[in-house]
Amino acid sequence: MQFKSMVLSNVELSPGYFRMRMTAPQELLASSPGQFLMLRVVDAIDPLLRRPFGLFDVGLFTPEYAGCGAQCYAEILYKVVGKGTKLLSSLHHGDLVDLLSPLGRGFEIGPSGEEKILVGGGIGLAPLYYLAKELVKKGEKVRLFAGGRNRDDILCITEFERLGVETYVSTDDGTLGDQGLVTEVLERHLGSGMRIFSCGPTPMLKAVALLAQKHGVPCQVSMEAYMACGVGACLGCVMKGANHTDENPDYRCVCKDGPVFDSFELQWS
Amino acid sequence: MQFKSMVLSNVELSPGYFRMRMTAPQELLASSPGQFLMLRVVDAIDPLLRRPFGLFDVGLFTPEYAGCGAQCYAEILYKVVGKGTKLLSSLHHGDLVDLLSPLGRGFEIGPSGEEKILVGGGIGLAPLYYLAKELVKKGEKVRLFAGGRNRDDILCITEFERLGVETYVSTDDGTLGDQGLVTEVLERHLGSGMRIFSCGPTPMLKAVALLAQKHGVPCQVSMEAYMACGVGACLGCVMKGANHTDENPDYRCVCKDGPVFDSFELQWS
Amino acid sequence: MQKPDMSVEIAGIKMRNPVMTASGTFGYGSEFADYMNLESIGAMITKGLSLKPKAGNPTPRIVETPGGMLNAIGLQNVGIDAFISKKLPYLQNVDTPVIVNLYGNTLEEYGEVASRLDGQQGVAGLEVNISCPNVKQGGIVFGTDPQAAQEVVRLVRKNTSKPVIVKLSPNVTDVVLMAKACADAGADALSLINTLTGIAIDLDRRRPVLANITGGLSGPAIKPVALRMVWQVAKNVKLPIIGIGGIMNGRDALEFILAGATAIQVGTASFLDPSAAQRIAAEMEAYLAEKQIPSIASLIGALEA
Amino acid sequence: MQKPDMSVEIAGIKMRNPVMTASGTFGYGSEFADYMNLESIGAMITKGLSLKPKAGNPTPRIVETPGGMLNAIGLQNVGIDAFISKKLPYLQNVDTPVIVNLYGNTLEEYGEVASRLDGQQGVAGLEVNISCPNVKQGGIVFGTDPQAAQEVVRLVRKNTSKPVIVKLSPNVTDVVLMAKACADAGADALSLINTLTGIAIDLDRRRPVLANITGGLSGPAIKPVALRMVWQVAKNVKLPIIGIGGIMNGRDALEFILAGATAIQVGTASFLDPSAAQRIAAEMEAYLAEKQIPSIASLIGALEA
Ligand SMILES: Cc1cc2nc3c(=O)[nH]c(=O)nc-3n(C[C@H](O)[C@H](O)[C@H](O)COP(=O)(O)OP(=O)(O)OC[C@H]3O[C@@H](n4cnc5c(N)ncnc54)[C@H](O)[C@@H]3O)c2cc1C
Ligand SMILES: Cc1cc2nc3c(=O)[nH]c(=O)nc-3n(C[C@H](O)[C@H](O)[C@H](O)COP(=O)(O)OP(=O)(O)OC[C@H]3O[C@@H](n4cnc5c(N)ncnc54)[C@H](O)[C@@H]3O)c2cc1C
Ligand SMILES: Cc1cc2nc3c(=O)[nH]c(=O)nc-3n(C[C@H](O)[C@H](O)[C@H](O)COP(=O)(O)O)c2cc1C
Ligand SMILES: Cc1cc2nc3c(=O)[nH]c(=O)nc-3n(C[C@H](O)[C@H](O)[C@H](O)COP(=O)(O)O)c2cc1C
Ligand code: FES
Ligand code: FES
Repeated sequence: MQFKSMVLSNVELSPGYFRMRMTAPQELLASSPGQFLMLRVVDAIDPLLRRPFGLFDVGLFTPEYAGCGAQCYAEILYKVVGKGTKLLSSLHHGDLVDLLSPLGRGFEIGPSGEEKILVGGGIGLAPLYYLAKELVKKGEKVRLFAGGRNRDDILCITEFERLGVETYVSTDDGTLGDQGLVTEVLERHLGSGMRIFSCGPTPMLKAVALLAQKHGVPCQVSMEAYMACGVGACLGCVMKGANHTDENPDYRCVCKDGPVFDSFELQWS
Repeated sequence: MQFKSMVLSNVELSPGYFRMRMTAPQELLASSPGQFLMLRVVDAIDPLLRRPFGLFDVGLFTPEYAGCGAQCYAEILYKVVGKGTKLLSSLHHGDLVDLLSPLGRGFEIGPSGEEKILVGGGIGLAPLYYLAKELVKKGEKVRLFAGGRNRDDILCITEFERLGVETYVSTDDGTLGDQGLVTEVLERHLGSGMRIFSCGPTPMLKAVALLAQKHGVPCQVSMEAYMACGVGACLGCVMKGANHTDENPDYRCVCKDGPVFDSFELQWS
Repeated sequence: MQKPDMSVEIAGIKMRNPVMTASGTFGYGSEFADYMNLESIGAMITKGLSLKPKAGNPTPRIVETPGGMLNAIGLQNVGIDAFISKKLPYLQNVDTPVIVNLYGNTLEEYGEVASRLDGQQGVAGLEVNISCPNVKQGGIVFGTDPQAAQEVVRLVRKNTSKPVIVKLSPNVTDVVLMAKACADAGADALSLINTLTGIAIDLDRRRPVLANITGGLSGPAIKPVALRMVWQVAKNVKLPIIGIGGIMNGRDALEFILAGATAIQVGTASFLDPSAAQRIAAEMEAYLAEKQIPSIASLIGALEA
Repeated sequence: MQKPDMSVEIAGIKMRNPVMTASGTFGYGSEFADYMNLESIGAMITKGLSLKPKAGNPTPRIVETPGGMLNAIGLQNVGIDAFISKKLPYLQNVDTPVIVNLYGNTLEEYGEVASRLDGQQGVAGLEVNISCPNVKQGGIVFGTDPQAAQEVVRLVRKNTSKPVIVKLSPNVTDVVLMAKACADAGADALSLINTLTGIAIDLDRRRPVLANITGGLSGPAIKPVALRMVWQVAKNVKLPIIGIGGIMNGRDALEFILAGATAIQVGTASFLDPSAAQRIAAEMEAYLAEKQIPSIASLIGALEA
């Protein structure tokens, strides 16, 4: 669905990381965690293309917000890396942006009773908060493994804990939580009866996928790719499926078949 | 001179007409009425080129402004006609713009004692306010003939009157002042011992130039042309000089030889 | 006043308005059904089709550039069999003409794809993409050589009873020469322009951004070049022209009509706004209504130059 | 660490850094003296010079386009006599190499302008603009025909002892073919690209915006095409290359260096920022310093592709 939404807040949580809340139509409540939006920062040609962001949170306003017209909000958590996100970070309450959402295929929550293991690397944490909220609503046991280069890359841990999620933080330089890679911490806790939901840099996702395979734990990964259309039309965002060969091409659109894939759906080489 | 300046105010005076005040370096006090600035609205490629605007006013801050760092301000009066001016109209106090100014050749005030006749068509009024201020400072007798399509095109008359300028307003539809063209009103008052300073649409300037010639009154006109560089380098803004022929080309740069010309310097055909 | 008449006809294909979707930017139509009314536009052109399924290029395949984008999709497509069995049925139920964009890796393939499509219900016409390399002849691009282009057009013409639209490449010294060659070879209409070849560089990694190194430049950046070529061809060739290149809104589209185009295609704009094609058709009509211009036909080639 | 070595040399012209000003966008240098230090850049290239003074085109001559601009100045210039008497003396006192961009309306004129400049003090080299029509031969553009281009280059070569840089047109099917032709004819270096031909249309007035109808497209919009052509020529021709097209900042400039350019030219950017050339030189040096790259020479053609 395409809609205009009004920026309500746009706050810098840690250097270069922002959390933005926007109004959204009721229908967005039907979205599922792992789905994303495509945002048009300015109605101009620079930057030209929309920018994709995962849904960090979607919900109904608490009464005190009721003033602003819409009853529903959407949030994104983003890192300033280039032209578009820099411009995005300059938006104020009241500015309008054009959105496409919900897009793509989200996480499959799986049978209840399992332990739901969320693994986020840096900004990869974004879609996991929406997921955690839904899982907790369903009464699932949820654990979060959050990794980053240093303390500034670790975001919103309190928000997760407020949901009752057990959190494990690690940083490469040890400035917050354990020192080391998130996958090292993860491995210590992996066991049967678990299901992994993971988002972050591709090398991390690959490592997580291998770990999961090794311990026989089902694992979903949320991928990133350069996107133009976001609706499966331009074929710009493809990734090789597990059985892809040049004779029998099996390309998957991250925007439509993903961004969430079962780890074994993809070719990790 | 190239400098960054901070927007102090940007007010809509009548539908589509704005008056914007910006900080400016002390040196701009050395500018003369009729000179202009080139403004870069955004540090992006859309819009790409700078936009030229006449200096509407330049001055020292009255004490109450002293807070804002600079001691000097510059003002422009502009009409929203396209992409650049639309964007300009959205700027707020505190926004920064990049300026080149003072540019070009301004008005020559001429010997004192004459009656100084200012003729402005629509937004062409802009550079005449700065001129009126300087003339009044010198104790000259100043009259303003301001014309426009309708009442909304007539701006800042009170400001001129506050300077002690005698004003004559005319509109095509008679919604303000006399009904008719500014040149009709002007002709009724033209006589010897006068000097005309004129700015507005080219057809009006041509009519004024002819009137002036007819009554033997010296006349300066401030011209407009599409500009890229503003410094005489690109040769994009040229106009044919009075003696221009293709064999003996005599092109004048509006940005450097103008924007103000003696009416007889130009080819009016 | 009454509604302006926006209908146009190209090589017998009747369209309710001059707005078509550009090949490769509108998938197979269904991708945009949630965002716009597919029956509000003049025609749909599908993703470049080849005889066999085509894997396309490795990734990254796209990158943004100033006022435009580069793409090197590599003509990935499902191939003619899957197109006919999986994609065409959906399109047959949409009341809007469907034009199939096709290409070949060899001269022969062009002919085969054309004949395979000839019998097909719901294929209103063919758009022949000649902006691709001939793998048999050291990769010289059909669309940059008049002879090669003529051979392609003649062969396609021989293998179909459907209207043949030839899509020209802008990467040539003399687009009029290419246009005339295609006209002489039996093209019913010409569409232009395809993308300009460019590259983007990742400075820090010291590599091209695109895995394919070069890509095709599209978007607003190329509009002045596209307008120029449409204008040149319209002045020198009698065939109806479909204008393409950087069209973002109704005013852009009408500029192409003035330059001599009978219809236009919306490409990159559909990525910025998935309802762009419908919006542009509406904006064009609104302009005519406002200016009290009774029919779009009166604007075709109406540029005073 | 110590300052990176930014100096480069092209056909014997020693420059303190690779930044040159593009012809027609920097006047005769003096216009920018108030805004930047003319002795902070590698070289200055002056406005296209012809034998006689040239009136140029009627107005409007320029118009903004998406991410770029069109110009149809019509090569207005003061002519060789006035250049030597009025413009050159000022430039002789600036400690920065001056390269004179020249053109002819006929083959012969190229030779005459070149020989008139040959003796001149303070002219470090010639840049030959072949992107203009031959009035004697029905206006075919020298720069789009290998033979015509070769004749021009040979004649200029014969008439000067100064380095000869040939500036290539991008409006060709095969820029490498043109580059080779110019190399064989005796060019010492190649600069590319000149502007892409385009038009802009005033919809409401139903006229071209430019009095000349067509104009040359410059600015960020053309950068991907320019990078592609520089890369193609660098791979196939041994001459030093000067990269031009949409360079707005130091990163853009370094992309051209990676693609194979030994130096670059700043054109349209000088309109947006009259100190662009100086700023870009500084940004390039800062990048090398930050990445601890000792010399710019090590980046020339360092693209991994
Ligand atoms: C499905 C999906 C979900 C995402 N969710 C988030 C999120 O929740 N928070 C967040 O901060 N970022 C997220 N990203 C990454 C985000 O889209 C990019 O950081 C952003 O597009 C960068 O734009 P820019 O203009 O600032 O950077 P630039 O480098 O200037 O962008 C240039 C071009 O490259 C593209 N691009 C650059 N980096 C990426 C990237 N990592 N992935 C995809 N395209 C890229 C841009 O979209 C643009 O087209 C997500 C990406 C995808 C594909
Ligand atoms: C010396 C000079 C002084 C001026 N002073 C004023 C002033 O005080 N107040 C004011 O409102 N306007 C003034 N103008 C006109 C003003 O520059 C244009 O209205 C403005 O550039 C339009 O920009 P845009 O992006 O809104 O319009 P667009 O039409 O989107 O602009 C497209 C391009 O055309 C150029 N352009 C469009 N109209 C004009 C025009 N009338 N003159 C020159 N270039 C134009 C723009 O600069 C831009 O390059 C002056 C022009 C000149 C040459
Ligand atoms: C992602 C993408 C894929 C494209 N695929 C094709 C194709 O398969 N066949 C074709 O003839 N043109 C293809 N094109 C070119 C477009 O149809 C169109 O000619 C070009 O993009 C210029 O129009 P625009 O500026 O409106 O995008 C493609 C363009 C893009 C951006
Ligand atoms: C206003 C203008 C005038 C130009 N005049 C000349 C010229 O006289 N001779 C020439 O060889 N190139 C001329 N050019 C082309 C530029 O030198 C340069 O090749 C082109 O603008 C691309 O670079 P850019 O994108 O950085 O502007 C001119 C360009 C512009 C914008
Ligand atoms: S972004 Fe276009 S297909 Fe995925
Ligand atoms: S605007 Fe460039 S010469 Fe006047």
